[in-house]
Amino acid sequence: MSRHSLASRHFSQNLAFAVFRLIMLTVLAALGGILIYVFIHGISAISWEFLTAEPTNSMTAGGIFPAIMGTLYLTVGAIVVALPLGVAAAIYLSEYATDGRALRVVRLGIQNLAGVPSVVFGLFGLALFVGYFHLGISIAAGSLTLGLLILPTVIGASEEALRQVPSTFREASLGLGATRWQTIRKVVLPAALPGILTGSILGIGRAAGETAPIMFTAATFYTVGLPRSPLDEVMALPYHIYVLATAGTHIEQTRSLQYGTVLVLISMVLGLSLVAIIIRTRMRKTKQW
Amino acid sequence: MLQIPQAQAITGDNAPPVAVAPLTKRKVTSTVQEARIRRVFVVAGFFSVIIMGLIVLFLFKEGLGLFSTVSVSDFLFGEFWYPTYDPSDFGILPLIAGSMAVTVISSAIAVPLGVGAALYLGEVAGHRTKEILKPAVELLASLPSVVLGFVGMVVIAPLMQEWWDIPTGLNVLNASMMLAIMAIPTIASISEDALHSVPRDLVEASLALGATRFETLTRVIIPGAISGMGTGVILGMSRAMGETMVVLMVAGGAAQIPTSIFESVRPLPATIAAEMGETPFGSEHYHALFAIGIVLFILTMGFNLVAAYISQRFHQKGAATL
Amino acid sequence: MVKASAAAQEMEQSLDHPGVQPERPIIEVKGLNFYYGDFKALTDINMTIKRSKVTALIGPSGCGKSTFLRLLNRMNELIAGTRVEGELLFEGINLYDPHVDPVDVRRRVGMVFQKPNPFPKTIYNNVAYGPRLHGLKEAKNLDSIVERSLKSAALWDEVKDILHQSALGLSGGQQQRLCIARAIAMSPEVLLMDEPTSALDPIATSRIEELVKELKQSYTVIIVTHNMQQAARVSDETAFFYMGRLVEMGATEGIFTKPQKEQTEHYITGRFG
Amino acid sequence: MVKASAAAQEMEQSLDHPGVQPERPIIEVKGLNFYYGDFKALTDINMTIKRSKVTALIGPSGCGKSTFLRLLNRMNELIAGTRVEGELLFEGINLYDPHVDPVDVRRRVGMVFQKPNPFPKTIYNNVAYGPRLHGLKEAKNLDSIVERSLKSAALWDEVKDILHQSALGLSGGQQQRLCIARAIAMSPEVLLMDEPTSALDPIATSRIEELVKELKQSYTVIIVTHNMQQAARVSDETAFFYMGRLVEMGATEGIFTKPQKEQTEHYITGRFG
Amino acid sequence: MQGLSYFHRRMQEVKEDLLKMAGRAEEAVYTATQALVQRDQKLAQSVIQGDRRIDLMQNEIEERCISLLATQQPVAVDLRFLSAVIKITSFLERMGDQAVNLAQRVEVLAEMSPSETPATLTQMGEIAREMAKSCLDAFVAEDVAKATAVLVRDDELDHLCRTFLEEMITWMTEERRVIRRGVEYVLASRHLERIGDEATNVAEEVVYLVEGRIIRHGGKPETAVGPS
Amino acid sequence: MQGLSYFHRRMQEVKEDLLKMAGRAEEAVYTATQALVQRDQKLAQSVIQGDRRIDLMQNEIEERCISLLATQQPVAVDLRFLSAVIKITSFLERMGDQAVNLAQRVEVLAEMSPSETPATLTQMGEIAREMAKSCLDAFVAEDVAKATAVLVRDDELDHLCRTFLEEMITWMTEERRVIRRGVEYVLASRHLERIGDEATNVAEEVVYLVEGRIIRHGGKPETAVGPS
Ligand SMILES: Nc1ncnc2c1ncn2[C@@H]1O[C@H](COP(=O)(O)OP(=O)(O)OP(=O)(O)O)[C@@H](O)[C@H]1O
Ligand SMILES: Nc1ncnc2c1ncn2[C@@H]1O[C@H](COP(=O)(O)OP(=O)(O)OP(=O)(O)O)[C@@H](O)[C@H]1O
Ligand SMILES: [Mg+2]
Ligand SMILES: [Mg+2]
Ligand SMILES: O=P([O-])([O-])[O-]
Repeated sequence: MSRHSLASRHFSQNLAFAVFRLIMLTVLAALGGILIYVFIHGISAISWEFLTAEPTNSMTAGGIFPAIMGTLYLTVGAIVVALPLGVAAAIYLSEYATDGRALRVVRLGIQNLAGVPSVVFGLFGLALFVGYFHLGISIAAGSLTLGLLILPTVIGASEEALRQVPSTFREASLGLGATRWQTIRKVVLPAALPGILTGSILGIGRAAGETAPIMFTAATFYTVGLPRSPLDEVMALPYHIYVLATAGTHIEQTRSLQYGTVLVLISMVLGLSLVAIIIRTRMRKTKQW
Repeated sequence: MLQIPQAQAITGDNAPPVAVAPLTKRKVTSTVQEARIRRVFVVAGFFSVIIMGLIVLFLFKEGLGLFSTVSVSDFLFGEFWYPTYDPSDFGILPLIAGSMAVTVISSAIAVPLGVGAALYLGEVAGHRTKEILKPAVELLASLPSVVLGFVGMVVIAPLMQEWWDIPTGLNVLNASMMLAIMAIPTIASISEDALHSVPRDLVEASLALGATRFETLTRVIIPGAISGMGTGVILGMSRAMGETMVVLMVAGGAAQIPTSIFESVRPLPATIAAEMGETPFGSEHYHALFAIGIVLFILTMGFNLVAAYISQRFHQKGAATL
Repeated sequence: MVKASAAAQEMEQSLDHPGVQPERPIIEVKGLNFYYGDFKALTDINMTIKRSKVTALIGPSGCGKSTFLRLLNRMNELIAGTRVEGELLFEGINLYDPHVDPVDVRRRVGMVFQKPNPFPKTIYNNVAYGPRLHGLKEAKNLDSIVERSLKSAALWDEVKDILHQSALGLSGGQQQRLCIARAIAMSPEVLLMDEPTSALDPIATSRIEELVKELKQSYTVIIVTHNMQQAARVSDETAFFYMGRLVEMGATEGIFTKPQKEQTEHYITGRFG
Repeated sequence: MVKASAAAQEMEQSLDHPGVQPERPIIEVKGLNFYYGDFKALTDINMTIKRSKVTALIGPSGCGKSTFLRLLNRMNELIAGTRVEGELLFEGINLYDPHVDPVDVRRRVGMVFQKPNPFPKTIYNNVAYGPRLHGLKEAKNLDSIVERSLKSAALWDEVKDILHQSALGLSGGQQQRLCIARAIAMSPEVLLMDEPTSALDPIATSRIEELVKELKQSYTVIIVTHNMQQAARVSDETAFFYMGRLVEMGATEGIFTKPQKEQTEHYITGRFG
Repeated sequence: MQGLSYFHRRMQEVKEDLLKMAGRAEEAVYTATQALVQRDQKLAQSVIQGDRRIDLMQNEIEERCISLLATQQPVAVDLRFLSAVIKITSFLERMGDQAVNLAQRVEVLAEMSPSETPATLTQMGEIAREMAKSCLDAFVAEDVAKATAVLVRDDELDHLCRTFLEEMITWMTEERRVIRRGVEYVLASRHLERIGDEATNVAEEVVYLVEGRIIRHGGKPETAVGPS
Repeated sequence: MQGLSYFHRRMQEVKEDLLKMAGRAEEAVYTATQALVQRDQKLAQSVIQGDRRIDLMQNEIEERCISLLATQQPVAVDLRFLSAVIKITSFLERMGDQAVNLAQRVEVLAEMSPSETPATLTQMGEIAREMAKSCLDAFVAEDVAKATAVLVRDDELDHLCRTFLEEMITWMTEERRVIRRGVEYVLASRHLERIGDEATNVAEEVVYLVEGRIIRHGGKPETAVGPS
């Protein structure tokens, strides 16, 4: 091989790789820029009172405690809805379904559910839970809507975790005279559980930041005190940000509160994701089957 | 050598020695119970299909009401969206155009960046770097859309207005940029998975034949990952099209067909989100918003089907495609 | 050279390693056919498996060895669209009788797989898995079963101090012996092994082979192997499959020194294909 | 018995299969150490590899066979944190000289892997992959290289009519021969093979073994194998590694009939561990 | 690939070399009996000198077989072939040795005053020669019938040998001058008998090679098993 | 697991059986020489009858070795051991045969009028017996030095055999009545010489087993290679 051609081959490689590196930097700059900017502007608003008090003075002062709690309620509600259903569906897909038409229908259903825009979920929640089931605008309606929204994510994460359990474990267990259900319960699920949980948390973190689905189903601009029943409406951080930034009467006055709220929301969502990611990397390092 | 006590010791019943034990003991209980359990999971499996059906059902139930007064073609191709006027106009062409505009432009930004980032992560970055950067990209994906909307509105829009001396910073370009940030992690992470799923031994085979890493990338890895990457791109676009908060807050809200990237638009999701709150339950406007929901649903569904088709078609084994 | 008189003379017994009594075979297969959907994977298999012997199944890839093996504990049923014809008698009972519960069959016919597959549990819990399934709870009984099984699998000395550590920390060969111990803990009558050493290095392999030769004192072992030498080394009986048919079966020494069928001779001497 | 006179007498030449001329070894290894981070995987290896011979590397799992093999075409560099000490001369040039380009090394030292890994391309394009990389474009030249390589890999007759079908449709053994053809198409001087048959059945294995024996007419082959019998069957020279050291190296017949080191004898006769 | 595998090519080589060795052994027998009949000292000398080659061929073929056993793990017919070859070379070598012994007898005899070689001895020489030839034919053709024919021939030779001993004792008793000659003739007859035995051995190996059963010493022990 | 592997246990069995067979062969040699010295027909009879056992043991051990070769793929020392055993059994069997031949001579001699066995022959018998014993000791101990000592002993025996032939010819020439006895003595001496040869063969195998080199016929062919 002539020196020249080898050199030119190396040159095109170096050039291309430089471009990729530049792109990565750009993307990181976007993320970092946003985080830093929000942090700088928002940190001044953060105080004990901000986190634990109710808003006062038509939102221009006080804290965001009800919104934090509302987001927590909604998120937990969504988990309660999505996790059992999602895991069960994943168990069907990976443990019971045999290849065939039924399976294809189910897969198509899940795939499309994953692609439904969040605002359409909002419409659906409005029509079904708020309207048809007469739950009204409430934590229950919002949680159900969010739960369905993240259902495909939970199914996906769970199925992947289940599939990563080597099929030889199942064969070994069945070969020892276990029934299928015993096998799932004693071998497959325990092995897949960490994966199911981290995968699901990643998805659920996203639910906490969603706005559109709860706009018509759960969120309200302002409540007095905390909700007392699942049928009450709640304040929620994302909606709170949206309202303060666009619809409030004192948009400029509440700017710093807005930054503060954004910072809290980001911390919650990213914190949740970060924890899940860290657990997952740890797990991958130790897992060895 | 051992002589393990026979089955009685283990199962605790007084079955005769195993050599002549009937093989039928547990039949009834185990198989019937198993069938019952199985049924539970089948139902859970089909739950998503049921929900999908309900979504379609309710969207149409609420949305089709509109077409008793407005024709389908007036709705789809009408150029004016004045839902609260009297007489009202329910033409969503400007909304569709707005959605298309932000989708296309955000893709134009997000695809190269997303794919490039994936290539960097998958093929250039060292192990250590990758271990840090990959979660970072995932974090980007979990940035709530309302935050991006907020940033676009509060930070980017004023800057744009200032730099280019335009009437409003809330325009197609701004919305597209924010949407791109949402789509990049989707594209990057699906593409990176696709790159990663190209078997390592193919990569080694290529390197061992004296290919450079870049040649290996272009001749082996990308061809092997192209379907996955395509899926990622389309899902990213789908995400951009269905995304609500960003366009609600940043696109400007003008229901017009844009002629430049500096004009305001009012994409479909933004319309729904902005107007649903003020619409009386059961009104014509209410039905119209559901009808928009139908359109949005069908559009994104189209994207998803294409993505599914691509990923299936290229995954066939045995038929060389190169 | 002196030709000794043909009259039978007395012979030292010392050189005789006395033969075993003829016994009822533990498994009898009669006119067995097996289908994956429309594909006939096994054709008219007739065969008897001797009790307390190691039987090796050999043959080219795809000839149906694994399929046959998995018929013996009804693991084939996990694949949809399969069909069995003919009789497969285990201790005289047809395994495919509709009244027979596959779960029970699998308890009595243990299986060890190609790749070591211990559960991601402790060593102890791996071995105790089967007995617990069948309702054994008392710690004392479990302890003694675990110990005995690990001893039979020649693993006890290596793991007795780490019983409560994860099984995944063991080496490949140890893991495979653990899997054997786990199967043994159910006191099966037959042990099926599908290429149990193909994922192991030669040293681990030879330990497993030794173990197999020990195990036949208490179990009937049926082993599928791609490695003809391994079949030769470990088994008492060898069955040669080809294209879904049983071509020849007989004492291993006979098969490897003077097979009856030309096909067998060609296969084992590598004059094939 | 008649003791013939000790005086050397004339001897039929017909029985001599004449030896090869002594030649400069193609690879010389001098005082080689290799580290994965802090772990020293190879210690003080000194070895010469003979031209146009098959050299087998044997030894227990983890002894460093694959590590050594991958040093010979600098594939180890793909792993971060590795370090090489000592000299590894290929045709007299130190492979780890900073001026040596690994891409060039890999072109001259081909490699075949454990699992057949054809690209998901047509058979033709698999073989043409390497030559194209190095700028060969003309169809005529490519055609003839593809044909020659497939013939050398004893695959031509089986695939000549399906050159433009996917390589993934071939059987495992055919795929592995295709991978050999792909490596050969670069006209390498050395072919490295890391357990090339461990994923194949015996028939495919014996075809590959035959092929290896043919290949040494044109290439120097270095093969890692877990299967001692395979090493015995295919190689001219055998090197026995243990715990990262080269214990013994010599003519294969010698190693397998009368090894010099007790460790080797213990390993190959299975008296190990 | 094409046709034979490497291993079978090497087996073929072994077979060819064995046939070469067998040719030499047969030739040695032939030459030695010729020398006996013609009392030809030169022929006898050539037999004695040629034996070294046969010896070396045995070493080499045997080593080759062991190396094939070590490296190729033969089974079934291949294994029987190699183990038969190892034994056949040793039979052939001993056949060669007997030819040398016979030639040494001829050397002594040739120095005595010329006299007709006894007819029985000449006949024994012919039978031995034929046996040496036909056991090899049986090997080449893997022909069990031919091989068993050799076994029958051996009985004939043994019988002649016994007859000849009596003849010689009678002769020597009658004529004192011929004692040395007679003793040499007796020893020569023993050598011829042994050549026949070696041919028989080869024939027995042929049966083993083809049929996988040992017929030496009347076959398998199981027919003769009983308490000690 | 514990201690020896299955294969090595079976190898051990083979070794034990071989030693048993060797014991019998040695005993046959011992008894036959005793019979010769004492002209004891009954002892001779017992040797002749005992040979069948040795024959069957050869068949059985050989079959066992082949089966181990076929099923266990031995290499290195194990392979050398098995191939050495196969050959040693055939040497032992032939040693047994020579003892039978000797015993047959004794039967003939015993029927003649009693007379002192020649001293040289008695001496040869002792040497042959010692060689038979020490070659086995060498095998058991895997002792190359002992084995080579046997080779030296063989030259002594060969020399005695030649001397004895001359003695006998002289004797027979002098005394006509002893012709038959003399011929039998000559043949007996030949048998003893052959027993020594077989012991030598065994000793050579011991060297091969331990050192992996063939010393038979003065070693490897390469020392003697040249154009034909
Ligand atoms: N699940 C299945 N569905 C359809 N056909 C199958 C299935 N499993 C195996 N077969 C077919 O049945 C035949 C026998 O397969 P089997 O796995 O028993 O072969 P084998 O002898 O074990 O081969 P190997 O040595 O490769 O393991 C093969 O032709 C195979 O293609
Ligand atoms: N990427 C790596 N990082 C750290 N250590 C490694 C790596 N690869 C191999 N090793 C270690 O180096 C040693 C030699 O490994 P290598 O793969 O060369 O062994 P081998 O002889 O090929 O074994 P095997 O027969 O199992 O393939 C082993 O102890 C192994 O754990
Ligand atoms: Mg000789
Ligand atoms: Mg005898
Ligand atoms: O001298 P022999 O052993 O061949 O009789």
